[in-house]
Amino acid sequence: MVTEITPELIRRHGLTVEEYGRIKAILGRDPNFTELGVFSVMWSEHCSYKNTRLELKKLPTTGPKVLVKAGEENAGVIDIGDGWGVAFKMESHNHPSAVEPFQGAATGVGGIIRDIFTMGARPVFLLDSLRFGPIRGTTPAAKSNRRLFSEVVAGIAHYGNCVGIPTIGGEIYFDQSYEGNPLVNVFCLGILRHQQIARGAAKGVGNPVFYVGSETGRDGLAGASFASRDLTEESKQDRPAVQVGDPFKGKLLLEACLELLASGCVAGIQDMGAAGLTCSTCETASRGGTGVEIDLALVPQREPGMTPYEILLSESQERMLIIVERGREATVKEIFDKWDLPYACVGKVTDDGVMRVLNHGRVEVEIPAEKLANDAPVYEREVVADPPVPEVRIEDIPPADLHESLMRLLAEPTIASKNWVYRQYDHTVRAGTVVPPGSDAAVFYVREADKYLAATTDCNGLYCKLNPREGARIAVAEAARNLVCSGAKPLAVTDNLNFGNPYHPANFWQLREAVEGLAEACRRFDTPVTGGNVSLYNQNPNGAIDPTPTVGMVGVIDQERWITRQYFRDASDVIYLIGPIGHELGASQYLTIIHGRREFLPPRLSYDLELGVQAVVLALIQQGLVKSAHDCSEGGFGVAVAECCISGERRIGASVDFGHWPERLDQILFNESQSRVIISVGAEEVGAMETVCAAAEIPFGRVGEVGGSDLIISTQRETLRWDVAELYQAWYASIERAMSSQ
Amino acid sequence: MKIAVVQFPGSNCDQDCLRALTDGIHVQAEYLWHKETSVSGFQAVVLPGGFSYGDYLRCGAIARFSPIMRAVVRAANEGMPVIGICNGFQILCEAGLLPGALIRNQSLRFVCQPVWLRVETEETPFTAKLKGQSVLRMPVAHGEGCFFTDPTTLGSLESKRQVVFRYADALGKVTPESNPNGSMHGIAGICNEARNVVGMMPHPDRAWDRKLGSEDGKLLFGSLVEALEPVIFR
Amino acid sequence: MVGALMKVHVVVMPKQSVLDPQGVAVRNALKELGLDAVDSVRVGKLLELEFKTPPDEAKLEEVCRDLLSNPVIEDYTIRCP
Amino acid sequence: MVGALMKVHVVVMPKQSVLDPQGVAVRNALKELGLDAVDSVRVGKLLELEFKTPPDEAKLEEVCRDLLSNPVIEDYTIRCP
Ligand SMILES: Nc1ncnc2c1ncn2[C@@H]1O[C@H](COP(=O)(O)OP(=O)(O)O)[C@@H](O)[C@H]1O
Ligand SMILES: [Mg+2]
Repeated sequence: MVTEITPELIRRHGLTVEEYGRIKAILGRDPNFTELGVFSVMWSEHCSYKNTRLELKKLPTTGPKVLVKAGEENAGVIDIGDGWGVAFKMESHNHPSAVEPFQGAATGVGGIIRDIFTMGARPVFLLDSLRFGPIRGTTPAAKSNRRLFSEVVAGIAHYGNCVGIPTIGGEIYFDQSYEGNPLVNVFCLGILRHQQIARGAAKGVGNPVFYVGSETGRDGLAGASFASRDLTEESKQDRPAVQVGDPFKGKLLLEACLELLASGCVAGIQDMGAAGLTCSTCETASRGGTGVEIDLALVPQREPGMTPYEILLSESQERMLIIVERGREATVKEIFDKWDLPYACVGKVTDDGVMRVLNHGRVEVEIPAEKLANDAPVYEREVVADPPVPEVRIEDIPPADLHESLMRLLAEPTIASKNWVYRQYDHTVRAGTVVPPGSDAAVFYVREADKYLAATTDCNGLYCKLNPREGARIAVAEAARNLVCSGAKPLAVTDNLNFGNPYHPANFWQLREAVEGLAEACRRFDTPVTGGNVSLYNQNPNGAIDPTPTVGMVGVIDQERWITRQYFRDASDVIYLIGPIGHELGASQYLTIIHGRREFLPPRLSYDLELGVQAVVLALIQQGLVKSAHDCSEGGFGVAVAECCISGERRIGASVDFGHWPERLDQILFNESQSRVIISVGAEEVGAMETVCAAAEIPFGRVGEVGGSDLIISTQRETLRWDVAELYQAWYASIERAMSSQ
Repeated sequence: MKIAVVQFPGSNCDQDCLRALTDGIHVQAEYLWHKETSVSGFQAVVLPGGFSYGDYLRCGAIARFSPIMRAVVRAANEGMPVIGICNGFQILCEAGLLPGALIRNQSLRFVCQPVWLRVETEETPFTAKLKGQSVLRMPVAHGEGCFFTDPTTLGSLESKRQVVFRYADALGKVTPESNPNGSMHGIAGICNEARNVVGMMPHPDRAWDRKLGSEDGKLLFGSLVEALEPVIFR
Repeated sequence: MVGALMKVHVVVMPKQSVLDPQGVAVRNALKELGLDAVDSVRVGKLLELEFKTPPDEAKLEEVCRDLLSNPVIEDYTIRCP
Repeated sequence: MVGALMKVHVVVMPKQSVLDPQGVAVRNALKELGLDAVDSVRVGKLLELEFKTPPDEAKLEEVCRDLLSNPVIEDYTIRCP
């Protein structure tokens, strides 16, 4: 049957009249129904980046250590020395997770893992960066946030644990702005030898094209275009667009593909993610400067009677497209039989640059591959700047009870211990986790390469809401600071841009500001962007989410003895604050939680100060002078020093004295000024340590001593005292308490 | 001497187990594919952790029928030392080589954390080297690790001293708080009557390197090697 | 203690069009074990609810839809055995 | 393609003696949602097997006993819907 192409049908495919005109120009004729579907997914925001491409161009993607650039392939690759490289990337599954949190999050993990082994790398660890609405309280909203939260975490655990890749870190914020539109960003890193880098290009005219992995079903139809629209009541009707993952198949596919790549018979390989068979065929052809011809009748199918349209647009999980060196077909058979996985030769590489899809020999689709993949329209979106945000005036903030304030801040789910989450993730499989979740950055020992890697994800959405450019800069700075505190030298970045509807000029202004902030900071910290992902249309009835340009950063630690943790270790160690005492309270957790004011100008970043502080901390660590290092972030010095006391296996007290410091104590304790690190130093090292800092001309101060069972903070005006055991209880079990409330 | 590490589809601690043996205690070890039908050439068998066959239906239920398991059961009945770790323990129970079953954690959540283990018997090839009552440190990581069996079986497990490990605190005291999954009697590992087959939920394969925070796993595998030594001279 | 309790069975099955990896694994295992005649297997949940007094029909439907099943990927049926 | 397939249902329930935390959790959630009359809940499995040709009775019993259920913790019943 022939479906007639009506303006209505074009609209329902999310294509504008102009875009349709462009399609006709490319084809020199009207597209048929199946071709229309193909264009609609390839030209959706998710696959074509039509609204963000011009912005992404601003990100620095090159550097001496960059082996594969962002955008070239499924994920970038960075040199870590001795012939080893790492491939890493972050991807979002926000919309699927909003509609079906367990499967949405699970398939998000499956997808990013495939992106990494598609590069020829063996995935070695995962991180997850999550955002939800508030989970405390008895309101229906809080209940549904709890459900989303626990299902998302269970879904990530379901896939990651089963595949046997440890989830060793991440971050979680709970905030109004993510109500009903949670963010689920998953990061995966893989390891490979330089010569093992695999390409997603259809090379070698005449080479056979293989389909491997799960059979194609009707699941996830047009998820790509689904992820490119506002989340509305109707999208509940889009539910069939959510696909079900099979981590068991995912694990077999991973092992089989790595074995096949090692056999040297692979000319090109591409995962089937968004837009499935469509995206993988036309992208491999366009990367290879070739054409690809496949026959859908040969595609393994789960359900009878699927139409060409359905097969091409299906987003069934655990599938790959592999271009095999002619004559090596037997190897594919041997390996995929061994792993009991379906596979089929579905076509061949051609020389005419056309993506040609047959069905039982009859031509269904005939589109110039390169144009389909790269000639999506590119839009310059209109922007309108937010009005400038005022500076907070401390006089307007009534001093709060500081004893209670610290307890409440530590119990705030955004700040509280995340053990309820990471204990559900297998974070010790692969026997390489040296610093498990719970310190500034996770540290993983890659045995095959004999390398220590540190990784973290960071982004404060509220900072970005109140000043997107500054917020993005700070995300990069904090990520780098977290790595440095663990003893690592920052290497490179992957980012995940989570924003609202790009057709709202205010949203697009946030995106542009944030990308320019990211770009600038990545240059200053010398950490090129290896890739990432854009998720737009993150809206709920109250409008767009806080802009959230999540930064994932990876670093290397050259020597085991440099590995540093955040918590205090021994009594009578001396506590130093590296960096200023700070004063900026705007957008702080103290104002948000204790004073109920989510407003004012967020902290500002000084590159020179930040780079100076990081250089000193790293130098001190490398000279073996540091027993612990923890940066000040949400909740400022007060929360950070408390965490130093309670986040280790053995809890220990500390006494801190700010002497005659003029500012109000709440401002001293809870300001969130950047570029600050709390370190502890053995008494015998004090001399050496102070010499290094003085030489660096970085502000630093001796603020106290480790020991006892209380945390004591005093100025010459007042003295505060907390029982460390109480601080621990407030902080450690807070999320557990929230989740066990009905 | 050569030790087999069985690979089922969905095993994901196979590499960790192999490394624990080859890099950890420097003995010869090789993978044994689930489609193989014999264990000849090996002096002991390790069933590693993971999600064999996706753990669909029940953990270990499908793996138990894979070709290699017939050979493992035969060898075990002839006295070959066999250890099942985590999913391997579940498979041994499903295969009837060990009594009882491992059911969903009481918390209904997957649990990954370090635990302390009290060693309850030295009379197995895997614990011979361990001083009685000494506590070991290693991680657990499972969703179905709650050991369950009927009262009679439980009684005979205790009276025949077939309980090999119990969850305990750092001082070796068995407390409810130190039990991560609700196992009966805090059971973390057991052996068969002949004492050559041991199953345990915790992961010695993740505790054989100072970097990982504990080397206690080496003691287990080390015991095995000593127990096997005579085999070579035979 | 009141007399006989009232039993209700709620059966929750994966939707036909939705992938059921568990069912596939079980089918393959059954074939391995020699039940060659088996064509397809789907694995679902059976919840056995016992009530002291007959539950409110509408309420029951509601919890089946909102709690016991996941309408995105599952269908439920209520049976009184 | 042969005609109608033959359906067999295998129900696998946890033994009464086995603690069923999931059942308890569901019960509490049901009470939460206002189904106060609920007394107890047990969560089991329903396997829907489809056969091309009627399966061998004895064989079917065998696989139910050995594969589909674990006698230590579960009971099974075979039903022809
Ligand atoms: N925010 C971003 N920053 C840098 N590169 C990006 C970003 N978003 C997407 N990219 C790059 O664009 C390419 C296509 O992105 P994506 O569609 O997410 O890849 P995939 O199709 O493998 O999921 C990838 O190479 C990705 O790294
Ligand atoms: Mg930090």
